[in-house]
Amino acid sequence: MSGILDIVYAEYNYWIYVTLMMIGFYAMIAKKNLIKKVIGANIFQTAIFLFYISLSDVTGGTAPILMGGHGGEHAADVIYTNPVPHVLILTAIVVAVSTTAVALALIIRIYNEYGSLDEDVIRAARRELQPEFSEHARQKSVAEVSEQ
Amino acid sequence: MSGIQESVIIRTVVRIMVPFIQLFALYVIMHGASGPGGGFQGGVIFGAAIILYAMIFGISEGKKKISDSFDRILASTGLTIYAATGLACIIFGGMFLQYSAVPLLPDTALVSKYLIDLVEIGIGITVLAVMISLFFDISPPESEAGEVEE
Amino acid sequence: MIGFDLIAPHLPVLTVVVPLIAGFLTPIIGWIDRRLPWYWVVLAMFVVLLIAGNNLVTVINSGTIQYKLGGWDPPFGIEYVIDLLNGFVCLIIAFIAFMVSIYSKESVKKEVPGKTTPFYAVFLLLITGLMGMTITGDIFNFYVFLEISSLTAYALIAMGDRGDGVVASFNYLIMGTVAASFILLGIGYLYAVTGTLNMADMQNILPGVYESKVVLAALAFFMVGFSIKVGLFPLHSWLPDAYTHAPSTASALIAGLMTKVGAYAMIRFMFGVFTPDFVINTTQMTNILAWAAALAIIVGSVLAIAQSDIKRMLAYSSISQIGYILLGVGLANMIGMEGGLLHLLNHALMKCALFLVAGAIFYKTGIRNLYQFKGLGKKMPVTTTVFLIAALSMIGVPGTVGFTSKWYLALGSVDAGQWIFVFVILLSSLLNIVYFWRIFDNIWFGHPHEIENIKRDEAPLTMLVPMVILAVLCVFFGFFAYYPVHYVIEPLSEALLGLGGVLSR
Amino acid sequence: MIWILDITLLFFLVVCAIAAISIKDLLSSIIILSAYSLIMAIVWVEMHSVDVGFTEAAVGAGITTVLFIATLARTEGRSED
Amino acid sequence: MKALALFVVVITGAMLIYAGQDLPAFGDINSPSYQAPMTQYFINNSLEESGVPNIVTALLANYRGYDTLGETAVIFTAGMAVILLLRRRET
Amino acid sequence: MVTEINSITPLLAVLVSMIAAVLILASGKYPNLREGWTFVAAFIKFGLVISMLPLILKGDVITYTVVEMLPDIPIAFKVDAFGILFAITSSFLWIFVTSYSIGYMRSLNEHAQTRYFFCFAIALSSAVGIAFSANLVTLFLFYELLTISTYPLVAHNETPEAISSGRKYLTYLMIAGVSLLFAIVVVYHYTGTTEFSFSGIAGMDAIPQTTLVILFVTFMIGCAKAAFMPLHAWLPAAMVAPTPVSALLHAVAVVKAGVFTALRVILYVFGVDLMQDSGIWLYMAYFVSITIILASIYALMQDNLKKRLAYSTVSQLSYIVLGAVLITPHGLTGGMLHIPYHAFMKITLFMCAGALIVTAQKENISEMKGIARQMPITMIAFTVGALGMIGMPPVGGYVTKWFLLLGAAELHSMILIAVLLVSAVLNAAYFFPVIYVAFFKKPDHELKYKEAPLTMLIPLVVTAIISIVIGIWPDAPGMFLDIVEIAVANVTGGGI
Repeated sequence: MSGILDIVYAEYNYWIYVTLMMIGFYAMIAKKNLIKKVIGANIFQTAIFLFYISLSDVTGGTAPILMGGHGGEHAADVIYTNPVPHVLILTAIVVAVSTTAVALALIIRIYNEYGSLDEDVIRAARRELQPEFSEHARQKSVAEVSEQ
Repeated sequence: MSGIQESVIIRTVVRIMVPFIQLFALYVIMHGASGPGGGFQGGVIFGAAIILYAMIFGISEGKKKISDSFDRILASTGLTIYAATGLACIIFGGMFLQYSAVPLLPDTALVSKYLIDLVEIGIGITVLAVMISLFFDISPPESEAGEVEE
Repeated sequence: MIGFDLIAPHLPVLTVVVPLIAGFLTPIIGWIDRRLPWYWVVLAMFVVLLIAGNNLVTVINSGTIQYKLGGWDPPFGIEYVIDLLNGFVCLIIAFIAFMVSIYSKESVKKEVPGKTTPFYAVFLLLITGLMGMTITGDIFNFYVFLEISSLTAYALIAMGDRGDGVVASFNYLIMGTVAASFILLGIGYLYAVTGTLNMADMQNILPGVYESKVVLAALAFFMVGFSIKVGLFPLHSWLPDAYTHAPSTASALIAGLMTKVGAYAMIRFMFGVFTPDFVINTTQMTNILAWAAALAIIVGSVLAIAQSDIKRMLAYSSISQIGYILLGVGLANMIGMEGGLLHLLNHALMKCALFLVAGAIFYKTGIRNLYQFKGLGKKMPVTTTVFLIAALSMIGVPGTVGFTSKWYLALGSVDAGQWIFVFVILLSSLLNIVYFWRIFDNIWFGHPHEIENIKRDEAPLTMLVPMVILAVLCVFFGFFAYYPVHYVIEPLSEALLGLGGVLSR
Repeated sequence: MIWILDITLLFFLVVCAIAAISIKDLLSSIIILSAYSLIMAIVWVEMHSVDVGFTEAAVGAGITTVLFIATLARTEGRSED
Repeated sequence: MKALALFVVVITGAMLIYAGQDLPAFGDINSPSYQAPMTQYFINNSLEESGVPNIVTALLANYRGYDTLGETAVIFTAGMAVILLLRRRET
Repeated sequence: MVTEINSITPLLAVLVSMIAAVLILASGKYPNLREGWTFVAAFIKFGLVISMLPLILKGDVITYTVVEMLPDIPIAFKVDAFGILFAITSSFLWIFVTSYSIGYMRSLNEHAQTRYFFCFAIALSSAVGIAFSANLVTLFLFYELLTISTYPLVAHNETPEAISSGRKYLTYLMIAGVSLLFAIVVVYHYTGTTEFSFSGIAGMDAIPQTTLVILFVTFMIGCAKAAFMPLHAWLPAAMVAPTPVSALLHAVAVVKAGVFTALRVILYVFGVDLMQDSGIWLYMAYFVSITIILASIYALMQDNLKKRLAYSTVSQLSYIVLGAVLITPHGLTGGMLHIPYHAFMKITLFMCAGALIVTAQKENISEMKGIARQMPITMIAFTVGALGMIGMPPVGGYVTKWFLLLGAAELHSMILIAVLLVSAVLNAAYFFPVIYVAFFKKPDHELKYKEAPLTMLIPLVVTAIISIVIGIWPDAPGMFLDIVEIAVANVTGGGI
């Protein structure tokens, strides 16, 4: 292969994760729709995971599961990929899904309150609902809840 | 979803599938020590099985299998297993989560293997409980369930 | 005391594990009886307070405590390292959390009706997260606990004002996710060049790879991430809404602690992962931080003046106060650092007291508009007196904690030759007077005829006690600042700046 | 590893990511996100991190998608951007 | 807003690319993270010390077991948070 | 050699009125008990202060470190001759003003009396605290406390006017506080200490000249309580407060705290030598001269009696500072001596003005025609005070003027001598009309007032008598002149 391809080969994962991160980040900031923001967050986070996993891979390596099962001798010539980032990312994936779940729960609540998922619409609705600050709405809500 | 829920074939398939998925999930949890998988993945799959069941037979049916309070206690239990393992290590004079301190067997590696399994089970229980609870909470109440497919 | 001897070496981990276990047992406790969780939380927080206090005393007496989780030597396992810095911050967390937990009884019952059990579970988990972030010596473990604290904070904030609380929480979630992801990325970068996750180990390896661009990028990502977390000025947009619309208990907790721990983390990463020389001289990061902080101080104060909702005003005031802490750190000289660190404690006390007062007033009257506070001085004399003391402390009146840190910060700025920062600090205390004094006027100097027929109607005792304790401490540490400064902050500043003394090991 | 496969998968990742954030129909968007997760899982398995790939397949493509769809069922399916 | 977002994203991207120049090459066996004592220790000792052949599991549940406890706590937290947010009243 | 004696008395002297404040708050529902506490505290306080006097007259100082607030920064008291001069003045006058306040507040049936007495007690603590402070930080502590505790007194009426005056008061004094803090920080930065010293803080002379001048200016802005001319506006505004407040706080405690601080800074921080070497004294002397003259002219233009007295205060305060910056022993004596002398005379005047408000509801001079016939005692006391202000023997004022003139003469400064003489003329010009109107003009219609209640009348008569006594016999043993001489000897290196 030519030299250029070597360079691309050597680094391509990094360029991809940078691209994915930028896509996700952009969606988080610029998209008005709340679900789109959460989708963006997911892409953003998985991009970082991709970075970690890229870091762990070793050319010619194999999955970090020792050959021969329990008690077996593992062959000295086998190269294992780096297990540490895998562990970190396992944890991070869990964190990501937890965040997503909370975000979705918040979205449902927001939709119940304002009937929209669009940031601008919500902002307008809030402004209309509470011209000065939220006292009014809050008192109302406390009153309603205590009625229940 | 109403269409799917009424389909006899799907209902039957799911009814048969769910136990097998659950079995597979248990396998994944227990197999985590020697192959890919572990408490987390297994828990998710187990949870997914019940979620699948609930999707097809309705959430109230699902809740009959696992009620809210049971679910919540299940979630606590899993973590308690984990933390109790850690505390047990302290009681036996080790550091927190120092499995080798537990004088269960002479072979410390084996002790840690079993305790790892125990811990994985704990993780699995919590994860499955939380996954189910997440789904039950986030999915629409029974009356509007039909809108999913639209 | 055989039992204590058994437990004593494990206190570092118990600092985190006790609230954690208490947290996930709360659903079971609440299932037994719905009134129990409050007692459970107070008990747990009290235990944590004792443990944290013991930790700090041990650190002061016999140096850094290391705790190897799972018995694995660092860097292979996770390690807890308690030095003066996080021992100090842990004690602040434990104390404020204990106070807020006592306070929460009535407030939660009213503001989060029917959901007290999960609320308290999340409350405990928040403390777990903050404690874990503070105490850990492992950079990835830090991230895990950061996420615990963030998720719990989102949930708590969303329990506040109906729609606003949820929207505020969602905005915080998006910002918080960006911050956490940046931090995660920074951790990955550092791991990529050092191959370790242990902070102390990393600090040893990093100087060899400082010329790598990766390290610089990691520092940048950390700083941006933590700046979002603490609400440093240009990245503060989530903070006012979140503080304003959270339930009173959560506001007090989050305002008192979340940003402190964020600031702690910033200090820890700058001086405990990177080396002082690198952040101060090579990259000038502290200098940038100082200027950003100075900007935050002014902008926060000015915006606070424009608010009519007391909690929102306090939120903007927090933005400004965070500036104080980071300004002190950014000055990167001994006295400035002392001021910044002292302000960690001081601001936690003052701001927590103020938010508790705002909560108590809201609990009793349902009012948050500070122009409607007329006559409150007669209605709720104790509450408003606490407010007076805490607010005077924010202004920096001598004899209160606010003065001591202001003194150090001003002196540190002069020492650094940055006269403009002195003016910033002094100007900000004038601005503080402006926005607090109009509240005083409303509370005590309403028109006589309006306040004739007001009956005394104080907040319940569980609310008053923590507020009064905090106010008393505001004054106590105003006069006895010598003790924290002498035992903790002076040696700590020396160690952080690499001027002698040891931070960890 | 087979780098042609790698690059193809990574290319699809980017395509899916862009599609997921730009499609106006949220359900499609979520399904594409699910596909994205699945591809990501494959990429990871292909990079010898089977555990992570497994988890991502179960979580990213599984639970996350279910939660997203459940959310959609309680809110609305269209997006303005 | 879009322009600002694009600006922020581009800045971030520039930072990432800047850092990318010095990152170890993909698959490089000599990368610092692979050659670090930690990684080598895990590959060599995990079986004897933990009794499980899957190094990832050994790490997850043993060496970094505390992280995993935290991770489980995160999950639990998410569950509690969603209950807090969406459930109407206590069951 | 000055002996330092360690004693807790200064702390007790400060604390006694704080404790009284708490008791006042607790017994708010029982007016007699509440005011009883005030009286008891006032007497105890005066007793405590006086009990320290013999030691001071021997030339010793009394020290007490309360707590080390920060490393190297203690909250500490040091009682020296100059400090006790101010402390005696304020604590002694508190007794009279308490009595006067009771009469005044009850006659007018004022609201929020508990708050009033509470704040009054705190303010007195602060004044004595300022007097006894051993270092700048302690002084700053009480300085700020004084500002805060007097705000409710100024805004007492709670009318929009009162509140806005209160705001003005606060704005000036808080900016002053910030400025003072800045100056203290700079001093600490250069010298590593803030403790007062008889010859100025060591190390001050190492500060570059420009910085030194800026520092001095900042300090003087910090002493805005002394109402130097561009920073005086708060004082006439604060006259909206009840008269006892004006009397005690704005003739004695607050403004005297300002000049006291100014003198402390000039003499005990900068020191006589540094003032002379740097040449700052001369500019400061001219600067305060302007205030003396201008404020007198302003006073001429006021019709409201309290405002006229306020401007008179502005002018008189600058005498004190002028005396201090003259640096010569005579000048210093005159300046320091003017602190108690002016206090006695001015408080007499204010109390008379208050009596007029209570009984005749008259605030403006033009309305006071012939009022002396109805209220002869009050107006005679007023005349005594006014004569003192003008500097006519036998009332006390002439003593200080004499010393000041001597000081100016020693410096051969014709300008300053002229200033003092012109200002005496101006003083006469704005006080004689009041006396004239009250005694010799015929009232427009028949007046039916009586004298003010006894609780008000006695204090003003007593202070008037004291004003005369200190004029006739200024060098009585243990009296103010004795104390001042020790203080002057201390700072000029005369040491005892």
